[in-house]
Formats: sequence, C-alpha cells, structure tokens
Amino acid sequence: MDVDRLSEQARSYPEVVLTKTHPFLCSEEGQTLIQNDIKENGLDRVVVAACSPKLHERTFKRALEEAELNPHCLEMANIREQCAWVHMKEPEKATAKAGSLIAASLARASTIEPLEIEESEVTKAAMVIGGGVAGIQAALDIADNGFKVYLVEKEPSIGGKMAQLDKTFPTLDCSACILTPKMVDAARHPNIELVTYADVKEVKGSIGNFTVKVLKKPRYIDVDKCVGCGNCAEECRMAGRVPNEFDENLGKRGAAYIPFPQAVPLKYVIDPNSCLLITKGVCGKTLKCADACKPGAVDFDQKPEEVDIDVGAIVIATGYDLYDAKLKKDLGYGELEGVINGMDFERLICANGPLEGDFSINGKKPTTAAFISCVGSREKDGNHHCSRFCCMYSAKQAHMIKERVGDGNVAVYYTDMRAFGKDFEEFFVRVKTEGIDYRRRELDSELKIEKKGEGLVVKANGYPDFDADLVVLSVGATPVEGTGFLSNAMRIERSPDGFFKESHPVLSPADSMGPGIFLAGCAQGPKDIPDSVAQASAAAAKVSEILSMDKIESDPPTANVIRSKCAACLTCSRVCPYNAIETSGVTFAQVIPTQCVGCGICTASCPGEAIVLPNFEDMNVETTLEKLLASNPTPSGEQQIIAFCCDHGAYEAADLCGTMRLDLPVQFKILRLPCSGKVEVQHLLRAVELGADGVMVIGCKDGNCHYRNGSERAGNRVAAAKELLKEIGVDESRLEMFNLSSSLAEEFREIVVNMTERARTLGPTFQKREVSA
Amino acid sequence: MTDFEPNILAFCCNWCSYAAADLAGIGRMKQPTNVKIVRVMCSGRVKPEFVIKALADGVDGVLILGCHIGDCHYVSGNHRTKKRFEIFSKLLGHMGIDPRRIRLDWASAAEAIEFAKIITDFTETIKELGPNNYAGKHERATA
Amino acid sequence: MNEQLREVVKGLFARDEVEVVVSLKLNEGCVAPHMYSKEDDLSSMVHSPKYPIGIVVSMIQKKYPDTKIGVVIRGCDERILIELAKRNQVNLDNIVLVGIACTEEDAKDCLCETPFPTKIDIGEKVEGITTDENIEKISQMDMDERFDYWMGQFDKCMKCYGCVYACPTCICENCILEEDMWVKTGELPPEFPSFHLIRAYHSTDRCVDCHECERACPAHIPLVTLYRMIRKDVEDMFGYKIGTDVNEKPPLVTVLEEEG
Amino acid sequence: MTEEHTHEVVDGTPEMDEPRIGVYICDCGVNIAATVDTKAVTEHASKLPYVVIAKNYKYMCSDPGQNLIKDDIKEYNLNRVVVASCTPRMHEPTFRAAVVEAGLNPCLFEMANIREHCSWIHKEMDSATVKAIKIVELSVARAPLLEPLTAAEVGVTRVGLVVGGGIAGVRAARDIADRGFPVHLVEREPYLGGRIIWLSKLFPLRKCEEDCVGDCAPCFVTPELKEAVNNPNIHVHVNSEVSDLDGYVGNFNVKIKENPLYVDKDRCTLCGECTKVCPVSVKNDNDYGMSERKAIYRPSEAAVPVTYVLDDVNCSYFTGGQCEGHPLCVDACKFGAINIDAKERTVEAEVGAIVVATGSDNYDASQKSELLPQHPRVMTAPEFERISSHLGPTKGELLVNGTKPEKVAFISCVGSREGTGNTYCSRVCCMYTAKEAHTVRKKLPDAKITVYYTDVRTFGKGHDEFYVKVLNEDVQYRQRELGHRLEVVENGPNVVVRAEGHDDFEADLVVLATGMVPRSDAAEVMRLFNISRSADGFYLEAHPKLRPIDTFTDGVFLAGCCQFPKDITDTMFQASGAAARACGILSSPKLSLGEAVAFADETCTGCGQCVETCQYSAISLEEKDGKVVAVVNDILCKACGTCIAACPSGSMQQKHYTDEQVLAMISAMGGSSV
Repeated sequence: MDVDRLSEQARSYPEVVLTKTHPFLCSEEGQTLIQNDIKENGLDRVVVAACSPKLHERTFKRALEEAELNPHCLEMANIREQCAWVHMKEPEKATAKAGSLIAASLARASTIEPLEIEESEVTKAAMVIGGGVAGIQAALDIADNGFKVYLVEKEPSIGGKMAQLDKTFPTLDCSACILTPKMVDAARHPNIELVTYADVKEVKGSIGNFTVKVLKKPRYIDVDKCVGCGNCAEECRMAGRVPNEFDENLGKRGAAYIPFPQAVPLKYVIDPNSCLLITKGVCGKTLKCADACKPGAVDFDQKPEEVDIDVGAIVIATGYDLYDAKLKKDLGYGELEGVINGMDFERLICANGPLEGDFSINGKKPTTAAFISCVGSREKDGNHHCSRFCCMYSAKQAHMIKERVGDGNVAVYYTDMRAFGKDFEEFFVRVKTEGIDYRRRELDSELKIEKKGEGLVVKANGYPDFDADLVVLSVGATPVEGTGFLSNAMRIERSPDGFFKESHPVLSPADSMGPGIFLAGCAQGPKDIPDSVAQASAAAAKVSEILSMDKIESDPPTANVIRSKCAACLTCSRVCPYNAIETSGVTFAQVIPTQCVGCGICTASCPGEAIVLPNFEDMNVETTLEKLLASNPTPSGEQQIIAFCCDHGAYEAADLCGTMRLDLPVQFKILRLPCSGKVEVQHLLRAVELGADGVMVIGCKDGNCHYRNGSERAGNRVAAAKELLKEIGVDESRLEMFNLSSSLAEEFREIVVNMTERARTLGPTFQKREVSA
Repeated sequence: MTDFEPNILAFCCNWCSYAAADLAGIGRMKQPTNVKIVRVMCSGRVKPEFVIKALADGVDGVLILGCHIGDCHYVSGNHRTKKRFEIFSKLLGHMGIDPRRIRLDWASAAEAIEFAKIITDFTETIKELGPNNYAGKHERATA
Repeated sequence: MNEQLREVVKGLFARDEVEVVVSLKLNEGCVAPHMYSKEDDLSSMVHSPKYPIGIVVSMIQKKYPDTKIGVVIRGCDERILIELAKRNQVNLDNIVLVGIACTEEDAKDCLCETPFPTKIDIGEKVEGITTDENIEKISQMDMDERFDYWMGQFDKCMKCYGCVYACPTCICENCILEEDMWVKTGELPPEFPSFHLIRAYHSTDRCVDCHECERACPAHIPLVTLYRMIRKDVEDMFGYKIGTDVNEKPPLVTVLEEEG
Repeated sequence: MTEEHTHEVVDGTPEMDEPRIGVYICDCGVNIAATVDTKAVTEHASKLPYVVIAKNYKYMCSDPGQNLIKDDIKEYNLNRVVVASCTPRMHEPTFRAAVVEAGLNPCLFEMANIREHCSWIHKEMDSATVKAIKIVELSVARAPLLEPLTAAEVGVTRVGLVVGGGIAGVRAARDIADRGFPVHLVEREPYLGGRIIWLSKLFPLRKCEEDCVGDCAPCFVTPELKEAVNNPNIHVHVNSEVSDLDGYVGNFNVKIKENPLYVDKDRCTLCGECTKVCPVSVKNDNDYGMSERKAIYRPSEAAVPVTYVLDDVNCSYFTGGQCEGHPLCVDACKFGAINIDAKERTVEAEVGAIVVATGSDNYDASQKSELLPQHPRVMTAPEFERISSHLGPTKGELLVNGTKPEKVAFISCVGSREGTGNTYCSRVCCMYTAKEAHTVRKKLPDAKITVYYTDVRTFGKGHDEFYVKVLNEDVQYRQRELGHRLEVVENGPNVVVRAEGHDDFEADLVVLATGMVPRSDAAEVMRLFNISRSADGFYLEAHPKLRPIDTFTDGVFLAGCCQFPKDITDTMFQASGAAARACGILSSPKLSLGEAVAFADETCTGCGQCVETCQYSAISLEEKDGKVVAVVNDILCKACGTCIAACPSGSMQQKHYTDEQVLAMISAMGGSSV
C-alpha cells in the first residue's frame, strides 16, 4: 500500500493540520510523536490510520490523555486488518479503499465531541441477603477485605439449611461443627452487622449506591437486654405445643423460642402466630414469659421497623426451598407413615433434633429402608434441573441408616449416580460395598410407594417389590419463595429454572444480570456446600472490587436524554438491558451514567429521537456513511457494499479475516457501531440512498450479544427496513442481517462475498441509475 | 501375654501425620485404643531424649510419624528426624533395648489407611514384645 | 622426646610463628597445662601424660581471640580441636599445631585407632588398634544379655558427672543431665539408664575417642566401648569420621544426601 | 478490650498464680458421646491436678458452648482452658478466639482430640473412654506449663502472585488487580488461557451457541485474556515459571524465570513474514500432531498476548541448522520485532499472597490398550475438540483421515472412576461428551451416534436440560456398568465397539472421554509452594468445607483444576474466591505470625548446631553480653522445632512446645491413674 500517497491525500482535506507517517505509531516513539504534535500544533482531533482499533485504540487514547487531549478525540481508520490484509492481491485498489476509509475517519473526527467521565461516590458497605453458609462466607470474606457488611436474614438466626443437617458428605463431618463456628465468627466480626428476622422490602439505586429498605420484624424481645437464658421459652404457656420449622415441624417449641440451641444471635423471639397474647389478646393472669425474664427483655409493644440501608453492592444468597414431595402423589409423602424427605431424615437423626439422635418413626426403629432419588428433579415437566446434591446426600443417609439397621435391607432407587466432587466417588463406592442395594431405574419408569401391613412397599418397574419401614425421598431444590419478589425489586433476571440468572454461565457465574448485584450459593442454582462456599468467596471478591473503588466512573459514551424531546414514554427504559434508565418519580427518562454501558440500543428504539448516544448520533453516522460511500467512488462502477458491524462478534470476525489473510471484495466497507442494536432504520435507508448496492448488518449471535439482546433488536429493525425498501421499490435482498461470532472469519468472508455477488447480479440501485441517466 | 494392652505414645507432625490421623478418624477407620498422640509441629521437633524419657516413664512403645521425605512442611525437618532416629535406634540396640519399641514412619495427610495400618501394626509389634519392664528387669537383675 | 618437643617449640618462637605455646608443664612433680611465651624457660615443658588440651585452648582463645597460639597435641587432641572448631569453640586459623605421635604403649592403653595427628612433629607413627574385645563380646550377646550387662555396669554409676566434666567435647554450659526433668535427681542407682542413654546419644557425632570419660569414671564403667560402638555406626551410616575435617558438618544437622 | 489485657500480661512479669484449669468435654452431638462416656471423662477430669471445673456440653464449638467457657473463665477465675473435642486443626482457632474474648491469652488454651483420634476410630465404649481420659490427662498435664504469648506482627506486601495463566489464573489475577492490588501472573506457555483456548465450545451451550458452527471458546475467552494483558495492575509473565520461593504469608520473595519469546509483542504486527521464511517445520503438539507449525509461529489465533513466538528448541538458529548465524526470520521481519539474542532473565518480586492455579493434565489414554487408543479412528476428546474447531487442523470440518465419519461412538469414564488408579470422577466428561455428540449431530446430521456411559453426570446449571436435548437429537445413550467389559476392536478400516449387554457398534470414529489427572510436575510445584496433595494426587485444600480454597500454608490459595477436576463455571467460582481470600490478606494492615517460635536462653554456648539445622536461616550467632549465642529471628522462624532437637543443652526451646510441656505429657502417659 502506498502510504505516502495516502498521507498526501489526507493532507489535502481542509480540516487537516498535518499528516505524518511512522513505521510504528503504536511504539513509544510513535506515541511521543503524536503527543508532541498535539502540544505544538494545538490539535484537537487525531486520526490514526493503522491497525484495528481493537488492538491499539486503548494505546492511542492513553497517549492522547497524557497529552491532555480528551481521549474521545481520537478516531482510527483500520487500514490493516480490514484493508491491506484482506486485499493483498489488489494493492492499487486497497490503497484507494484506504484513502476512503481515512476520509471517512477524518469526516467523522470533525463531528465527534470530547466526552467527560461522570463519577459517583461509592458507599463503602455491602449487603448480603441470606444468612446461610453462602451468605456467611460472603459476609466474612467481604468483612476480611475491610468493608462493612449487613448480613440480612429472614429467620431469627443465621445458619440456613446447613444448620439443619446432621452430617455432611463425603467426610461425615458433623454439620454443626463446621457451621456454628463460622456463625460465631460472623457475629463476632467487627465489620459485620447481623440484621436477623428481617425482610428486604425495596431496592433502589445503582451500582455503588443502593438503598435497601429492610423491614425488621418485631421479636417482642429486646435484643439488647436478652441474655439468651431461655427462661421465657421454658415458661411460655405454649411451650412444646408449636411445631418447630427448624425441625421440619417434627419437633415442638413454644411461642417464645429460638430455632435451635446454637442459634446466632442467641436472642429469643416471640412468634406472633402462636403467642396467646398476640393471637388471643390474653395469656393467663400474668405474662409468664415477662415474669420469667430477669433482664426485662420481653416487650410486646415492639412494632415492625423499616430501615433504609445504604450499600455499594449486594450479594444475593437466599438459598433454596425443598421441593414439596406432596406433589408426587405416587410417593405418599404426608400421607403414608414412614415416608419422609431428606431434610426430615436429617432432623430425626441429628443429636440436636427432636429425637436427640435416636432415630425412629413414631417410636419405632426402622429395620429396612429405601431411598428414592430425583424427587422433584430432572422432571419431564416441571423442574428440569438436576439438584446436584441429592445423590450424595442419599448415599450419606443410606450409609447412616445402614449403620443402624445392621443386617436390614437398604435400597437406593437412582437414575444416574452423580458423585462428582472430591472424594465423592470414593465415598459412593464405599457405601455400595456396605451392602446397600443400588437399583438403577429410568426417570420416567413407574415407581410407587404403598402401605403394606405395618410398613411400606416400594414398587418399581423392573425390580421385585421392596418392603421397607422407612422410605426417604431425596427431594431436590427449588427457587426459594421470594425469588420473584427480589428479582423484580432489583430488576435482575431469573433463568428458566427459576433461580437467579448469572450474567454469563461460564465466565461470570457469580455476577447477576444487574451491575453491583452478585449471586452466591443455591440462589443461583443448586449446589453443595464447598461449591456454595467457593461461589460466596467469588461474590465477595466482586463486591470488594467495587467497594475498593473510591468512585464509580462512567465509561463514555453513555446515553443522553434530550429533555425537551422526551415524552416520558419510557420505551428506552424497557429496552435497556442494564437497568440504566431511572424512571421512578421523573417526568422524563434519566440515564444513570455509571450503569449505562453505551450500547445505544435505547437510542435506536426511541420514537422521539430524545435519547442519543454521543458520537453515534445521526450526524456522526451519516457523515461517515457519506464519506465511505461517496468520497472515493470505486472505479469502474463496481458495487459498493456497506456493513454496519457491531464492535464485538462482527468487527472481531472482520479483523480475524485480516489476521488470517482471507481475501475480501475490495468494494466492501465497514461502519463500526458499539452494538448492532444501535442500528437505526433511517441509517439503513440512508445508506441505500447514498448509493450502497448492498447493506449488511452484522451482529453477534442472538443470545450471545455482548449487550444481551441488541442483535435481536437489530434483526427486527432490519426486517422493518426491508419492508420500507420494498415499498419504495428497492429489492429488499439488498439489505440483510447476519449474526456471527468473533472466531467466524471464514463465515464472515462467505457472507461478504455472497452479498457482493448478489449486488452484482442485481446491478446498481435506482439511485445510481438516476445519476447515470 | 495376650491380654497385655500396651501403652503407646505417638508423636505426630501437625501437617501430614496428624492430618492423616484426623482423616483416619473422619473415615472411621478402626484402630486399637493403645496409641495416644502428642502433636508437634514437625517430626524434627521430636528429641530422641523424649523417647528415652518415655521409656523411662514406662511407656511400652513410641511412634514418631512425620511427612514423607520430600514432603516436609518445613522442607527438611524430617530429614533430621530420620537421621536422628536411625542412629538412636542403633544405640538402643547396643544398650540391649529392643529398637522395635520405637518406630519412625511417614504418613501423608491423605494416607489415612496407611496411618491406621501403622497404628495397628505397631500395636501388634509391641504386644509381641511385651511390657516395657526394662526398669523392673534391671531390679531383678541386680537383686 | 621432651627435648625434641622443646626444640620444635623454640623454632616456632624463633620464626615468630606463634606468640604463645600451650603445652604441659612439669612443676614440682605435677603436670598441668601451661601457656608459654617466647621469654619463658621451656625446660619444664613435657609432652606426657595425656591431657585433653583443647578445653584449655578454647578458654584461652575466648580471652585472647587474636593471639597466635601454638598447641602441642596428640591425635586425640587434634580431633578435639577440630570438633570444637566445628562448634565455634576454637578458631583454628590462629592455631599452630605441634603434633606428637603416641607410642605403641599409649595406643594400646587407649585402644586408640588413630594414635597420631595429621602432621607429626615429634615421635614415630605407630599403627592404631582396630580390635576391641569388649565390643566383640557385647556383639555376641542377645538383647536381654546386653541390657543386663549394661545395667550391671551402670549400676555402679554414682552420678558424679566425672564423665561429663572430663569430656573435652562436652561444651554445654547447662547440662540437661543435671536437670530433674530429664534425669531424676537423687536417685541411685538409676532405675532406667536415662543418664547414660542421653549421654551416649549426645556423643554420637562428637566423641573423639580420647578416653577422658573412662579415666574420670571412679566406677570404671566401660563408657568408651558404648561410644565407640555408636561412633562406628555413624561412620558406617553417614560416612562421617569424627575429628577429621573441620569443614565437614556433623551428620545430624545436615539433610539427607540422596535428597540434596 | 482483649488487646489491653494481653499487653498487661506480656509486658509485665507474667504473673502465673497457681494454675486454675477449666476442662470442657464435648459430646459433638453423638459423634463423641456415642462411643465415649463423656460424663465419666468429665468426672475424671474434674479430679485432675489444678482442675477447678470440668463440664460437658453437646456442642462446645457452638456459641452457647463457647459462652459456657467464657462465663466460667470469669466466674471461676480460670487461667487455663482445656477443651476435649475434635481435632485442633479444625477448631483451635475457634476456641482460642473464645478465650481471648474472655480476657485470656490464646496460648493458655489447650485442646484434646477425642473425636478423630478416639470416638471415631473405636467401637468399644469402655476402652474408648479409658483412652479419652488418657488423652485429656495429657492435655491437663501440659496446661499448667502453658505461658501467655504474643505473636510477632509483620507488614504485608500488597502485591499478589498468580501461578498459572489458564482461565482460573487469569480470573484470579484480574480480580486481585481490580481490587486494586498489583499482581504477577506467571504462565509457563507463551500464551495465556491454558487448555481452554484449544476447545471449540464451552458447555452448557446456550441457545445461540447450539446452532453456531463456530467456536465459542476462543470468542469468549480471548477477550477475557486481553483484559488481563491490558490491565495495568497485572504483570503478565508468559513463557515463564516460578523458580524459587521463600518467605511467609504477607512477605513472600519469588523468583520468576522468564524465558524469551524472541519476539517483541509490541512490535509484532502479525504480518506473518517470519513464518513464511522459517525453514523448520514441526508437529504441532497443540493439535496433537494433526498439523504442523514452524519454529516461529502464532500458537493460535485465539492466543494472547497477540504475537508470534519463537520456539528455540526447534529453531535452526539454535539447533545449528540452516539458520545458524543467519536467522531468516530476523531478516524477514520488517518491523525489527525479532530479537534472536534475547536471553532468559529472572525477575524477583515480593508478594503478599499467592494463588496456585496450575491446572491439570489430560489422562493419557494410551494406558487403555483395550480401547485401541493408537488406532487412527480412535481419538481422545481433546483431539476431537481440535478437529471440531475452526481454528484447528481441519478448520472445523469433522474429518478423520480425510473423510467424514458416519458412525461415531463416545466412550465415557476413560481413566476416571476406576477401581484402582484414578478412583475419582473427572466431573466434566459427561457434559463435554454430550456437547461433542451434539456437535457431531449438527455437523453431520445423518451420522449414527452412540454414547457409552455409566452415569450421566450432568449436574450443573442448565446441564441436565442440555443432556435431555441431546438425547432427543437421536443420540443413542447406552448404559454400562464400569467393571463390565467394553472394548474397541479392529474391523477393516473401521473399528467395532463391543460392550457387555449391548449389540456391537461399528464405528468410523470413537471418541474417548478422557478425564483429568494431576499435572506431571505437581510434585515440584507442591514442594515449591509448600502445599500438600490428597490421595488422588490433586492439591489438598485446608478443609473441604470450611476452607475449600485455602491450603495449609498461610497465604497460598488454590484455584481451578489443580485442586480437583471442575468445569469452567466452578473454576471461576473458585478463582474469584481465591482472589477474595488473597485480597483479604493483601488488604489487612498487619498480619500476626505464629507464637510458637524458637528462642535460645542465656545458657547457649554458641555451638551453632541449630544454625546449621535451620532450613529458614532464621538463626544466627551473635555476640551478646560478651559471649556468642544463637539468636532467633521471630519473623523468619517457622516454628518447626527442628533446631531444638539439635540442641544438646536444652538452651534452645520453642515457645508453646517447650521440652517441659512435652515431658509433662510424656510423664502423664506413664503415670496412669485410671
């Protein structure tokens, strides 16, 4: 390519002060050259014609910044990957095309504006919602990173599901021994504030500055005075009469109670649903609980209290609910005596459970037992997901019951034994050799539990009936009640299985779809304790990254609302995949700059053109289009193809064509957009108007869009534009939407070649016919 | 001699052998009750003098357990242990004290089965050797 | 031989190789170590009887660290000095050795394997004694017999600590054998040979076979036999010869060779 | 409050009145109480010397249990506490914190392990109780001799080190960097990304990816890797390895050996002229020999840093071939990017915390001769990834020996879940097999596809849903038990898969789902970073549930498959988690080291045996009061105690593990009182 000619050509444009060539502009030396020229000549725009901006835009922007020029005053013309390297056989034409690319960049440079970063302060505190093992771990790690954490738990004690377990697989460690010290650590940590017996009511604000409204339910016990002596619980008239949820309602408590003896905080609570005073208005002559309480902590005047808590980031660790086995009529849960679920089993066998570890069903010790896996998991209809921990907990429970029944038969009905963790397989092998009968069955094959004499019988296809006194249903996990409320309150999505959706299942599994909101533990999907702990630490890492920043900075360009044009239809807010548009209590849409990622999807959707993306406004786009199509017409009337490429899948695939030296038709040119979702119908029409013989919109694969759903919207717009083209008599096949990913260089070439071929077959558009006529 | 229940002391290093003992516990690997463990940070902390003292106090057998050579948490603490106890057991032999009463062995943090086996084997060995009556024997000899 | 010795020493003084010479002095029928200076009359200087002169050198060097000292030594003395040097108790750089080879009689008396120093100035080198009947006898015994034999010997021990004090390579300021924690004080005869086991273990990498302990022992316990047996093991197992190379580190403080 | 008290004790003469010991026996639910009569142990303990109070509780480690101790310390004026429960490796820190809260120095706490070392390994209540009593006696004997101690405090170098530049390492490094700390990222290969950039797609495929003919792995991963390279807080060292490490938590010194790439990545424009002239062609290991590359080459289009690299093992300039003295590539490079004289260099760095993310190796299928691993129609899954990848040797066309296969068999659990050998499940194979079966179906709609499996372990989020989808794509899943016969036999140009209980399946492509194994250099890395391995050969975490990311060496954390096989999602959790743990250290102003350091008293003769013994150069001989004595550097001392056993005079001692304390326990062993 004739670089000197290009330089000369560029010099001829009126707005150009100087042009220079350099063997390596990206080198220190090259950068210094640019910096010196900026200072000496007072340049206010810089155009670099070099390699792909994906490679060195950052480098040059930094150079501009060092020379005290706003980095957004840079414009790059990609004359290497997208010109020199893809037209290696036609150097002459390539030079001509480069000239046109440079001209377009120059034109665009004149229209762009310096953009300023907007900042907002970060509230240096975090909230963890849910005080199970994941929430506790997340809170501890954030606190260890030096930040204040509010650990909000809806129950009177932290601990969650893990506190209910007797032993954990595969080590048979006692669950309490592992968890309770962590609970104590959390309570003791100077950076952690426990907010128990409280519900999240509302979440406002954005990354760095959330305000969470939390409702503290009345405990009717003054926590400052309560010493945890338990006298109130002992004296309560309802003592031993209220089913204890912590024991899966298999044990009893009073109205004044703590869920379990190792509760943290060790503060009693009076249950308004069973307290006689609260439900009936009277409780004997005197309040026995209040009388028994020496420190005078009982306080029936307590009211629910709403508090606003300001935090910079949030971790959702709300856990899971057990699948309700009553939905499986064939299995008799809740109807047949001796059919229990996995958690019932844990409570019944646990030393601190209602039976104090003396496992029995209605006073009878079982002699035979069956375990049924996948209850409420991997269903054809309903819960499709695997609950991940049931195989192992049933193996653990089978082992525990086998220890007790000795020679008695124990069978496990399973489908696939998913013993995938460290030492899991070894544990499973060991359990099998203990004489436990593992019976494989297909998921949809019939399985029924019926009463037989005093006991039960398990009838399963392909196996002889199995008599058992005890049948344990290995129920799976379902999204916790309240997941829907939280996902609405925080405007974060859920996946099809109902659990909170992660921002990317592989690459950022601890990030939710909302900036500043992270996921830990089973709230994101079922997982076992080590995986929950690991994810909790991961969420803590992300939270700490945000809290360690002094300010959240916007990454320009970010969308702007032109208030005078805004009709407050809030279309923008609905299409924004990032919740970056504030709508509550405003008469016009308002962009939260620190949350806006600059995809421009909203700007293309606004019916009133009231929201714009700076430097990608109509004027910027159209000027560039004009130059690309007109400033340097292709010789001999060859067709001109213009591609609106998103900056991710499409532009990178185009670059890869260059890196791989794939030949592209020389008449093909690219207009770079942040996202294909930024494409506006009028720009497409404008391209045709300006003489493009083929117009392509290339975005990421649907669902794989860097900005979540931009490429889908682009597809819709292209369809709409095609309709319009049809109406004005232009062959609609001149315009086409494509979806690619960044590694698809060959495919990229193919679609460009095909489009060029199509344009050639169709001949010039009417515009040119008119001109030529 | 069959109902002789020896009294055995084991020195375990914190990182490998003590962890192996814990793992054996987690794995519920049954072992004789004769062995009691004193935890030290490294087997290199164990002075042969401790063993002398234990024998003098009537302990029937002493185990010294560390990390495998090459795996020492302290790089080479166990190298020293190995050398010390090799020479020390020779000395015991010269003195007429059966060197089988002390045993130096290795168990990594993962070797629960091996650990339980060492404990069981050693207890058997000591049972065969009978009680530590060196002091008593001496009294008989001089009487 | 004494004359020969005095001549050698005179030569050292004359060539200013040393400032003082440590040797034995015969004074009114008693022999004691003495530090001769250039001006002193050397006629009282004698080379006999055996004396673990290293201890004296260590004391002198601690007081006069920069003085060039000549030391009159036998084979065992040299080994003592080397072991002391390994333990930072003497500085061989400031020492000039005057070596005396023991006579055959001396060697037999000590059953000494190496009755001569590396460099012999005085006397004729005689072959060392490599056999020890006592060791052979004990080697034939079974465990119980050995134990009985040694207990019979240790029974005589009255914990006078003579062996400890006489030992030239016992350098601890604080001897754990005197601590109740390790060896019960005030108990005779010892119930269990803690005292002797600990002492034997401590001598494994530093007993230079000088016989001072046995000479000091009023009960004639054959301590050297035991130490010699264990010293042999050290040689066999670690290839370590006590008292030969000042740069060789004692085997119990180094890492295993095969592991680097 | 506690701090003040601690100072009082330490600075003043520790006033050790008569020991007053409280002994606490834990039932651990029934974990201990089922085999040990804890009441009897408690009663016995109450009669031991100096014991003021002995109590028994269901869960000592719980808050009420801890409160019991705290209250008693105050009520009974206890100055020593013994807890008999589980292993101190689990809960010593818990109880230490509790006694500190009650105003006692943490070193006045002693723990007796009657669970792992007693109740769990014995059956007979009587003998187990006797043993438990003995174990408690030992601890009670030691307790009076415990002394209050304070740990040395050190500052923290606020820099991280991540070893391994795979996806786990990159994630961890980025998280540490984004938290605001500089971090060194060391990768052995000349590029970041590890094994992931050689994959074609990442499961679970999302809707968009299911129909995508391209590779999603590089599309997702390459930008992530670029972020790492562009992050000003990350110092990327590719083609490098950690050659030496010493120091301790908060203050490690690391030496990083950087091998030259011979190409300046900032100057390389990827023009490729160098490759054209390079006379050396070698088999490309990354394509498992299915393609060739030059000695100067671009490892992959997906590789980051974006540059060519020169392989000096094969380069004829170095091997004395054609280019000797005249490297053709150097002349060909118009940009002067090639520096053929570049030399290896060693970078020294101080770091405060380390994340080990060294990954795993593929199982070597050649050990499975019954599966004909050498047959041209049999390949391993990683090889299959290459031929299904756009950036691979066949440019994404499924070609085996130049032809499209029509009958494809997948065999799972190759090298996993074996009775002997690799007993573990490799966790990812079931899913990648489903993914690869799907890939075959997409690329070859008419192919016959059969998967031999044992259990389908598609347990992750969205995984089972994907598996069901693949089942519905006319992929035949055949179940077999692991011990049962399954073999691949030759049949003309093709092979036949024979599995017990199933019809023979003639295949023209067999893909072996090989699992993961610990890296071949795991032992060296283990030694270098002072970490342990579990029975399966992967690195051992400090506790499977309490501390799944930590190692036993403070300040060293684990991420990714070096700890155990896991998929990318789980790897990401662990990597970010490791970063959080590391940042916990990097953000703390000061760290407390252990109290149990060695020290020499005034009786030291300066013989220097301890100096020779110490592996950490923590002891030196210094003149003190006119005499040379050993002096221990508290910070360098790692508290192993090896020097103490080398000291003949007993002048060298270890705090918290003094001879006196150990002897008290030994004496308690002998003097049986039961």
